[in-house]
Amino acid sequence: MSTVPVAPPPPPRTAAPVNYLSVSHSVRSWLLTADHKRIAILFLVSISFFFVLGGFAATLVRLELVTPRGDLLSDDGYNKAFTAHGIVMIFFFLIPSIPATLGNFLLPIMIGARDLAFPKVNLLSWYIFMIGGVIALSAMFLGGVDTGWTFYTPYSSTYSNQWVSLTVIGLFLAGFSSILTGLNFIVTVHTMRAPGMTWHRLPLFVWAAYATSLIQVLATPVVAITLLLVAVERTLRIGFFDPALGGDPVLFQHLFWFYSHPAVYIMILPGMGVINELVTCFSRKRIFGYEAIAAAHVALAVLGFFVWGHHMFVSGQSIYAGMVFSILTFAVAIPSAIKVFNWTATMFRGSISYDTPMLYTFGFIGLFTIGGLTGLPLASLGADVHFSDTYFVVAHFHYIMVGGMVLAYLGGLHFWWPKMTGRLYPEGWAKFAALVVFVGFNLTFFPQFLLGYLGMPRRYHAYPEEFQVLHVLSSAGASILAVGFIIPVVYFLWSLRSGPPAPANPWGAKGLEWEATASPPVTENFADTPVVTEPAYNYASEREPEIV
Amino acid sequence: MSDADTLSHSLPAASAVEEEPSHPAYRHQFDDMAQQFEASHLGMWVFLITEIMFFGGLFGGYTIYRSLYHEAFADTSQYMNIVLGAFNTSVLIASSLTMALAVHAAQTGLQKPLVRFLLATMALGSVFLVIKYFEYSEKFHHHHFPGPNFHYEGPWARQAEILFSFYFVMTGMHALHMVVGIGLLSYLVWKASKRVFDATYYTPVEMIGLYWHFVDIVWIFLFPLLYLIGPHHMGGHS
Amino acid sequence: MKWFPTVASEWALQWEYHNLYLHFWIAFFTVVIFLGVFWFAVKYRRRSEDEQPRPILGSNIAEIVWTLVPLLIAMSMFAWGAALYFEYASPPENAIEVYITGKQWMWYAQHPEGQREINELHVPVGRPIKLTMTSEDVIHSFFVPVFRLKRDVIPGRYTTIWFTATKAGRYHLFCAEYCGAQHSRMGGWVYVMEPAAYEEWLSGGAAGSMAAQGEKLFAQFGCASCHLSGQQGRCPNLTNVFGNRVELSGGATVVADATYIRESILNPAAKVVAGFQNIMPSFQGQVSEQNLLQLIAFIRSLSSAGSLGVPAGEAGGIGQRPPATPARVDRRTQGRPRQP
Amino acid sequence: MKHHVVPRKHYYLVFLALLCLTGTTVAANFVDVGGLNLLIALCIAFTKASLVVLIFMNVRFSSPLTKLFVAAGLFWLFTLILLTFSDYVSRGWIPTPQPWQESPNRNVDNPALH
Repeated sequence: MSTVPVAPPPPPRTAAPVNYLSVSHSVRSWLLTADHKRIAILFLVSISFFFVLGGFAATLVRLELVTPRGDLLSDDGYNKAFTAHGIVMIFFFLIPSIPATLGNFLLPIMIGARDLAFPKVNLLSWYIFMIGGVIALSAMFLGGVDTGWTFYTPYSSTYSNQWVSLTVIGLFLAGFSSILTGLNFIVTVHTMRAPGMTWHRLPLFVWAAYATSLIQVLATPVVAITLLLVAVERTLRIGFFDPALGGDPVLFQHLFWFYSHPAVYIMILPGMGVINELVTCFSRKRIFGYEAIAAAHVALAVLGFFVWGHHMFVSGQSIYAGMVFSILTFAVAIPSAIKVFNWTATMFRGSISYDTPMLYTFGFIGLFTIGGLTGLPLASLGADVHFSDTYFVVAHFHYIMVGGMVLAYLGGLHFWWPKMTGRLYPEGWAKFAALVVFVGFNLTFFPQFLLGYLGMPRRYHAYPEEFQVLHVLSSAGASILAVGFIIPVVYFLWSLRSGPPAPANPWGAKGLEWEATASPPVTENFADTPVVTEPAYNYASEREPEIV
Repeated sequence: MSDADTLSHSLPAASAVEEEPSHPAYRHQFDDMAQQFEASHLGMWVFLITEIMFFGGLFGGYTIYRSLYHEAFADTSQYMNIVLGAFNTSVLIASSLTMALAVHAAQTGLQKPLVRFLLATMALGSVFLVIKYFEYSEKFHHHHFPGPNFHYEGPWARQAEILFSFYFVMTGMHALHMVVGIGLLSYLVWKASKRVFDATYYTPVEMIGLYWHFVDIVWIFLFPLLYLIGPHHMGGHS
Repeated sequence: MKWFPTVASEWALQWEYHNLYLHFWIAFFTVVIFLGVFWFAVKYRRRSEDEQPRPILGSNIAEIVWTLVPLLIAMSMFAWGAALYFEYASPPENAIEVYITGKQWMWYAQHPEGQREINELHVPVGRPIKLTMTSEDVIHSFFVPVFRLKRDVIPGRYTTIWFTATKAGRYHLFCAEYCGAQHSRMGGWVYVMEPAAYEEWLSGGAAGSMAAQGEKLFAQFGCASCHLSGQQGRCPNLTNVFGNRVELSGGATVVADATYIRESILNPAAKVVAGFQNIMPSFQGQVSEQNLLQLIAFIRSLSSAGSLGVPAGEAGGIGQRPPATPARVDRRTQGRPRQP
Repeated sequence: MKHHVVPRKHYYLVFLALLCLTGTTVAANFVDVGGLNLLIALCIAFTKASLVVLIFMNVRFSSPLTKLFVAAGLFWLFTLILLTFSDYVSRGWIPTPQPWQESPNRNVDNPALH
């Protein structure tokens, strides 16, 4: 990195008395807003609602699994519960979580723009998301879906007699919401950066959001049409995937995973973006290896497209195709490894504080490391034969999705909460909650690795008794985890009313959102368009940087 | 090189920055009209890429089944009406031409030709849909619509049904895009008749033009892939 | 509570070694990262509010090292895993064949000698067993944890899996692919028996070999009247067809394997033998997957006698050895044999 | 505005070329050249599509960024089709996937096969 600061950062603007929250209070002004910050809040409220719903379904699943006999729910009820958990958490929480909330709020501010390129499209994205959500939920309340979130044919297309088509239409719409958000981000990053905000000065959160958007735009349409074909097959009895009608059920898996594997990166990449911001701020250090991390974000997005077949090693896929997918999957592990090493190295000789967001960062690095590494046995053709479709898989992706993504989301939410609301949260409670989440999470999901190794298949309503001890541990952990999620809800709500007012930059952080605008920001983000003169994360800017 | 000329040509656009933000179409989040146009242009292309992938899933499935059931598909495609298909291809190509000419008229600020070319495009698009309707009804009449009533004489009934499934879903999706396109064009006609577009601002014409050409391209692939599988024999089944 | 699942097949042992290797590296890198984070967090904790640590931009050497070293390790994992998988996908020639049919929510097993089981599978210790599997309805997955083996069971296709059990006992059999309401009840037991006990079990209560059952069906469905009449009139004679090349009308050839026979029963018009008109009705919906397997076993028994030097009495039974170099048949390219 | 105005003549020429290519692809379909038919049809379709993209859609005179996005879209489409297709093409190569599979015995004179 050759860019050396040439001028001190622009002086903070004086806080305008009217900010994006206080500019108007009517419900109408919220529902018709085109302000990216307000839309971010709309998304935040919506996905929190979906998170609660998905969490409720998870609670049912974990309660059921306390006993091996399957006596709390009927088998059908259990299947609907885990399907609801998967669909709601993936399509209505994880995929929109960071991009549509933190991304929507921060991306324009971070690059020095007044708004996203297409504010009305952004609002449309929220409405489509909500309509999709309402349709999917109504399917669940009308009777539910029992296909699992993967909708494997021919079960989903022929045999299931539940509300598959309605759910699929809901997901189809939610997919378009995701596409519109991604489209907006790509165009905004390309065309609306402030003067001096070169690609080499972009905060890495923006790089991550950009990489995520590429996946959203390129992969989501494929799952949209695939799910549509399932609905058409169900409705008209047309054969696309049903072997009784001449179709090939494995083709569905190809098309489905063409989206749903990259979708994993839609979920985790923005989390990685958040960690970049947190680890620098609370180590008070420039990020270690900016270019390497930026490249790793994009590499993950691109390579992530070529590995979908690793979900199909035992599904009758050709072993030669399996080998190609396996070697590419091992290759995709490398960009993730690079990032973890760089984050750790960023802490080296830093000045590390233990504020709540940093606690979540520690948690993220550790749990993402475990989650990522346990992906290796699933990438290995041989080892996957035993592990696929067992609790090992369940544990692995929850380490990525909850241990990684949700922790990053919570860390980011705490970090930017003062910016978004203009209020501080109670630090002591927040630290306690972070600890509870970490403990509860590990107690929930670590036993599931062992269960998978012992051969417990996933999506089992009743199970052999020898697995009970580990299931009880897991359910106990889940209850602790639930407490860990409830505490922040309580103190965040308290903070909205009674939290102490936040200064513009409570953390002493770098970045336009902290240095060039108030907390909360004004409607068009900046009084004047900021001019960027220094690289990202220019902490300790008066000291000469070194290259190890 | 003419490319380089064009690009360097575009730079003086900055001189217009001072006055343009007062243009009625200007949106507050942009610095100037040039940036606004660039964003719309890129946004449209990104949208078209999602459309490519949307149809891509169908083309992917089609490719697999065509390779699995090659002979059956070749046999079934005898039932596709190649004359109507070829005629419709020409109609769509003509509509692309009129669309390109409409954009040209907008770029050069010619108001009346703009409206006329837009209307011509709409008319050609409607002709396409009408012919498509006749093709569909012929297929319904012969029980070639997949589903419980499907009937196919010949050894490959089940495989034929798959081809007809792809035929109906792919051309149906395409026709849906045409209908949306005609709706967008009527919006353009309404705006153009109010003389909203001129040489400095014609973004919607250009964007909808891109969309229309994209729909044309989809058909350019659908025609050979659905109608021209395997060598046709004069006076085939239909 | 057991912490380590039983190792009950040769492949399971191989799998354990491979898994140990993978988990060694998992543990290694986890410890490295955890120690690194912990150590830095303690050592470089903020001691005063105005600390301004000197910026470090990065290190190309470090980036190269922590790109290449994990890449090499990952490639070693890939190579081992792929080698293991190749073994998993290549059944030995002298394997005992058992036929599995999955159905919501049951497993049916048929032994060539005629024994049939539901949700149970009896196999001997020390002999390679090859399972040929298909499904009546949705996708299932045949999973025996103690063998570390799993393979999806797909409607409309045959998939195979094989193992050599090493330890007698009774082990769980699971369905690992979600298949509907009673997915979790779709399981049973695999009984691994000492050879003597297995022979005893095998000889008890069989209703004729699979091929014999197939022969009955062959008569029952009226196939025999046309296909075995000896004259080459309306239908191809099925003697010595199985395993041989068949010329189709249209010029292509196909090797008459189980998939081809199955297709010809369900969709007779799809691949018609050269010189014949298709006059056979489709048996789609009239014949179950299990019956199909029996019919195929019968047609196979018509073929191997004599041509491969196998005693006629053993046709379709145990010990029928496929030739040393089985042909690699690519169904999609219509039967051109491929050499590996 | 930064925009290259293409002379109208170009549009008419492209239109004529597209019509000719449509005629060619239909005509080519009546000539049986085996597997080449598909190749010819696809080549013509790609030529037509390229003409539309480059001239009608003005990509020839668009920014490198637009060109990059167009290329990316095509690249991902091919990835989807090729990698999926690779599975189907190579499925039959598995060493011994078929049950009861035996090598064709060429020495046996089988009346049913001749």
